[in-house]
Amino acid sequence: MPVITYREAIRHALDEELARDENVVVMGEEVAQYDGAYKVTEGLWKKWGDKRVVDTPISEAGFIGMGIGASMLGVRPVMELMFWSFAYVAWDQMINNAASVRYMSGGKINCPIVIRGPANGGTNVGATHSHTPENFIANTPGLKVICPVTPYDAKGLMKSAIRDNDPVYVMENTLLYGMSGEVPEGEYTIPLGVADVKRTGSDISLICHGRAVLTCLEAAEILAAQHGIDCEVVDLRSIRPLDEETILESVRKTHKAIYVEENKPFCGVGAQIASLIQDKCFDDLDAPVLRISAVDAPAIYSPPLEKLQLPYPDQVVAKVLEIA
Amino acid sequence: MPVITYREAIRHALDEELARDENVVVMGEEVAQYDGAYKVTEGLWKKWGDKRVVDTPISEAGFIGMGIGASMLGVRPVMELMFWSFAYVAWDQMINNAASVRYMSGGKINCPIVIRGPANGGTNVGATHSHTPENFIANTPGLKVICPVTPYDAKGLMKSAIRDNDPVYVMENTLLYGMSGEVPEGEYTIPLGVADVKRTGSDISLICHGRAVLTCLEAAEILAAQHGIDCEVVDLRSIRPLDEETILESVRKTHKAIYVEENKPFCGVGAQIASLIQDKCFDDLDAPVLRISAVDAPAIYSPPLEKLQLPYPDQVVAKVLEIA
Amino acid sequence: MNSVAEKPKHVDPTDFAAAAINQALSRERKIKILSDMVRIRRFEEKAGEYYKGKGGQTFMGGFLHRYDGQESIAVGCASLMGPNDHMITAYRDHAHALAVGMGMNECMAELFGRATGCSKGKGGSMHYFAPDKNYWGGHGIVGGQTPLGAGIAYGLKFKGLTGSCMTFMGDGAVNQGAYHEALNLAGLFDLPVIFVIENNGYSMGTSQCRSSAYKNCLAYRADGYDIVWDLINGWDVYEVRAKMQIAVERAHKECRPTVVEINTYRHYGHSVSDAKAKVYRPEDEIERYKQHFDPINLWKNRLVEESVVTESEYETIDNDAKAEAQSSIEFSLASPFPEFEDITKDVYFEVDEFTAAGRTGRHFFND
Amino acid sequence: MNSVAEKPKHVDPTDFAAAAINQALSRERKIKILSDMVRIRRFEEKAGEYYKGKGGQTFMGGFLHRYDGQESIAVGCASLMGPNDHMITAYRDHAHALAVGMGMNECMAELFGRATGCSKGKGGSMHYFAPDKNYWGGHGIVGGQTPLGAGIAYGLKFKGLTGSCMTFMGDGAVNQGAYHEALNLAGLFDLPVIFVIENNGYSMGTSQCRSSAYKNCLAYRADGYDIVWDLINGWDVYEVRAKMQIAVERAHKECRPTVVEINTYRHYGHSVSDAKAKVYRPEDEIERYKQHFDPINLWKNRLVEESVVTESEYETIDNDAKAEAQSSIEFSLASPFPEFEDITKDVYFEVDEFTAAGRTGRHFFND
Ligand SMILES: Cc1ncc(C[n+]2csc(CCOP(=O)(O)OP(=O)(O)O)c2C)c(N)n1
Ligand SMILES: Cc1ncc(C[n+]2csc(CCOP(=O)(O)OP(=O)(O)O)c2C)c(N)n1
Ligand SMILES: [Mg+2]
Ligand SMILES: [Mg+2]
Repeated sequence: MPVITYREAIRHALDEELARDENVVVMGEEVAQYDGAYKVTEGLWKKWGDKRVVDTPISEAGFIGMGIGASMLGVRPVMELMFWSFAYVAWDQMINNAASVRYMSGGKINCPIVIRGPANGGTNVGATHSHTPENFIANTPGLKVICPVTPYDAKGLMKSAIRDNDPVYVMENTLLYGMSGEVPEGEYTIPLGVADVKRTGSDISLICHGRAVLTCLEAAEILAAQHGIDCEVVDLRSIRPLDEETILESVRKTHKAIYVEENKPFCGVGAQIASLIQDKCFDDLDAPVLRISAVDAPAIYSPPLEKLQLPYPDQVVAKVLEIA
Repeated sequence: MPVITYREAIRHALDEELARDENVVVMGEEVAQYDGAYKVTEGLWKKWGDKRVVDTPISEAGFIGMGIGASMLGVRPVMELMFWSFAYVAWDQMINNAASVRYMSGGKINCPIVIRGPANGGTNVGATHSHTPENFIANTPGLKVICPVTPYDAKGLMKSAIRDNDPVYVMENTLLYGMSGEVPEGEYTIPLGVADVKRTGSDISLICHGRAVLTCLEAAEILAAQHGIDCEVVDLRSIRPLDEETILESVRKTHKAIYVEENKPFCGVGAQIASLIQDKCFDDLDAPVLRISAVDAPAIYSPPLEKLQLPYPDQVVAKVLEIA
Repeated sequence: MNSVAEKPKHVDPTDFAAAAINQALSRERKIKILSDMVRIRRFEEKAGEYYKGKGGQTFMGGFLHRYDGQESIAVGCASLMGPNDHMITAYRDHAHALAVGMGMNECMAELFGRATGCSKGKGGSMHYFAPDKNYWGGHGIVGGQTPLGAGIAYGLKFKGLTGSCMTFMGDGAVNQGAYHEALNLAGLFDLPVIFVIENNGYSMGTSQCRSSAYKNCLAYRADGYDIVWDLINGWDVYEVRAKMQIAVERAHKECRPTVVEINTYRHYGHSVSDAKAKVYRPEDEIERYKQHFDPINLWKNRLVEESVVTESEYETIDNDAKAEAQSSIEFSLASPFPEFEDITKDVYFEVDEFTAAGRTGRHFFND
Repeated sequence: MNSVAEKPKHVDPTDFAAAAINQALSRERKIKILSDMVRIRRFEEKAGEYYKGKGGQTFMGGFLHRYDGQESIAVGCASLMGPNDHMITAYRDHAHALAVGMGMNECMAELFGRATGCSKGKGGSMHYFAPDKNYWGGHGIVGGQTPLGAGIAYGLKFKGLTGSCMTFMGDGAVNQGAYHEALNLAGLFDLPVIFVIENNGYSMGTSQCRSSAYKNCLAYRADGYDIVWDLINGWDVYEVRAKMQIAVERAHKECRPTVVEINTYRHYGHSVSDAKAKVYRPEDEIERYKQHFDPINLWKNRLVEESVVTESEYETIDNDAKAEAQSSIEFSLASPFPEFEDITKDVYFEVDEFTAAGRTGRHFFND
């Protein structure tokens, strides 16, 4: 299978969907002539031209609202946020208009929009540029949110997101853009709402999403090699819709679970999953569901410190050893 | 003790703090000449004049940002959002600027701002006007958020909020404004971060915040009268800072807990508290922590239906009977 | 600063009735404009009556923002719409709905929260929609609909259609950031959008001069974006049509935006629960507008002068409108409420349609 | 539409050196302006050098937005500041910091993420602050600082102080809704704020004409809010000072806002990682600006002409600046990083100060 980067995988998804459906339009700051701030859209403007790949001013509320309006008419905009952190200037459009227009119209209007871009800490860009609002979005009925971690997942999920007739918000990660992985040549999609067991194991379930999946996989290797502990790593991939069954099945097998994520702890995704597990697997659990999140403070700039602010493998190892 | 409404209690808090500190300024849409859309600020403009009670245009990002800027210079703005739902047009100012400026300046700048207004469903104003973002706010380090339910709590917490040197976001409730309760004459404050056991009981802990506290108290009466079940009702009052000890103490006594809130379920406050309890009281629990939230959809308009969308006493009763 | 009463009113010496678009109006269409305005007035009155409740019973919740006094705008604008001309507005949205052809029954039933309402009882007063009639709502967040309007215009252009999107807002809405961003996008991308500021002088209890810093008028801000703007007296249907038609043509022929500001006045409070409607506005101001600038009166008188209708024909129109409004009440009262299960319908297309995507993973988190 | 090279440059026949504010400049202050500009240039160069890393070692993370070419603006503006005049800007904030008197050591150490940095290593390049020097940052969200600037002006007025807040932004930032809202508030509330658009022709890779719909210039949008505006050639310190002084006086004497647009050019890319800086801008455009419109050269030549400095004195100034920059590197390298425990400090005042409020309830949710 060809090995390509996460960035390329997303680009291929966009390119293929641009080809498949003439209503798809890729839009955002610097996505066209500049080829994308993170080069995800490189070459697309050259190939598809002004109509299909569109540069916007720095007006997130305006252009995302515009995309929502256009989507109501059947256009299928795939909007890039240069950083997901900039969503907050467009928050009303994203939370109210995109999420509610179908409901408030009694189902008369759809909003098939995709909003995508990087959402992550770890690049020393400070507090205002390091938000990961997947928990806010998943709290909002009407929205869907996915956080792919491998090139394979990114491409397959992105294509499903673009074909979905509801608003789907896709959280990528600048630290993953350069990472490589196997991606098949031909057409494939991955449905939203299906978790992926990235490593099977029998002793404990490490449940996670986004880049924390890689952290967990590394920790699992250390635990296997040094402690003989066999971890199962469950990557949610999609936060809403959620693959509850895969989570519960894993916990019923291992009887122990830790949620690992790069979001802040209070009301993070881990809170929801811990709440779910203790409810649905109460009698299966040998220990409380533990959680690892980013250290609870705005993202620090200082590079060596920010490394410690986000979950890292040894931290996961230590946490596992507390209960395994 | 005098009996006054929740609305009056807040007004008294504002009035007393306007008198106490000449840097306090009350600001928002229609707060001055119109006396407040919900009459919370009635009479304050007449008493305090143009400088201390200020009407703004419909520019939430602008005037809240302006308030944040002024607060950095030592002004103590108490900003009214006509509805908390309108926070989303000002979300960047509220989440990035207010929450991060102290951190990003290494502690050089404070932001002693209060943002207050009603945050609730139940008044048939539809999906875009019924948001309760206390979970989003509590997720954000640097912010504090409180949800008082009685006139007594509202006044005492509001005064503490205004004196606090960090940004404090206060969620009121239009359905509570007209409710009455005892409030002492003289000066008092209630510290943030202290929960209140609104009813002591031994069989199960109903943990809750906001108007759901009243729902739980009603349910507790029914359960006592009809089922001989003795509920403890723990009102968080303050979501962040959080009074963890009072929650855990209650659960260690009753061994059962249900979280009740009017927020949407996914990553709601209840998720965080359930996660906390199962972690810290794992061996004390006789049953999973259960949760009741709003029915998971945008707020419906239809009045009889919206009643059913929010937690109501019989629903709490039924849930208690599942595990008690 | 000026009080609203003193704000400059654009007085144009032209007789707008002479404009080609008005000359082309048939007798029937003139009467249709009249009867649509009357229907809106009677609908609002009836809604107001039932909003208050009857015999201790209440029928509606939430807000009710009445349009009385502004009818010439929604109806005048709608009368210009061709197959690819669209409309979107804020929460004061009943008039636009009726003007584009939505029925009183579905509109009234929505207020009553019934399953037969235009939004199945889910949207309420602020959220009427009829995409089949090019009507995109009904939006509650002030200014939030303006980028959507630009987006509908974008969609038209993207699909190669010759059309426009009339995007309505109030005088208070111009101070929302979203409107400014939409203006820039409209100017930059050459979008066939028409921003219509329905300037009734007040945003809730705040007069124009207490909420906006401006020069000339609110529409003039468009000049900074190199967008053509105009000022319209809303009392005169002929003027509304004549000047709006220029904007529609600009959208169709040049694919360029326009901002128009239409002076108007609301007879009642901001919403039905606006207790201070007669406090922040002097009573004689309200009376003056009702007596001299009621667009229905003015249009009726004009049509009587033109011998298009007689007073007694007008009576019939009015009676029909009242009867229609009353019958929409009966329709509403006889209609069922949504079921409990309906609360979680119409959230996700894929779930409602039971597609593969809708059946994969958990979408709702009750329990 | 115009490319940036063709955009209208305001040419004023007046000799701005003749303005009273410039006539009043002492020799020392003229030299201080020169040396401040040079210090900024050398600081940015040194930072750029270490940003790339040395011998496989990296020293910084995040972004680095260099100011080379725009120095006359920050320094010219800062040279007008009295005790109650304040500054706030976006992420391209090193120059303003040095211009108001922050030290190179604390600024450089911040880039190195050290505890001795001006924000203790917590803010990084985009987030310098010095409230004691009336400098309020350093803000990363485009346009997000503009309401804050209005708020600082509001605070000055509230406290009865005669002052101003110079609120800087780029040409791309004018399309953020927050700026529009801040403009309206400034006009409506008579705030002593000066919005300074540093127009370097590009927002990242997008030229002014591809991001903004405008007429005349970007500052002209202020007219719609009845706010006075002006256009300034940024290459000339005398012009910057002369025209900005008018705005400062307007703030002080009339308590009214101003919008000024200052034409300028950045020599390097948007940030150090802007690989396309020479693709979206023609190389000869860059060269032309470097050769003919470098504000340091122009000012130096002017001062040589005026016999205020000699070439060799300039050399000394330059060498001093280089030495200062180099020594700030050494300071930074010798400085400690923050401790792990520092991550959760400076979040809440009440917790840091260990007040009663800070000791009540749980504030952090690690574990
Ligand atoms: C963002 C936001 N802020 C505040 C409100 C509350 N609100 C609803 S309507 C209104 C006044 C709007 O006035 P205007 O735009 O003039 O329209 P009109 O009501 O006169 O038609 C306000 C403040 C809101 N819905 N949305
Ligand atoms: C709301 C928001 N959107 C996008 C960005 C990413 N971004 C940072 S700087 C920039 C360009 C700004 O250009 P301009 O305002 O002209 O300032 P300059 O960089 O030229 O000084 C962009 C798009 C951001 N920081 N904030
Ligand atoms: Mg109005
Ligand atoms: Mg620029």
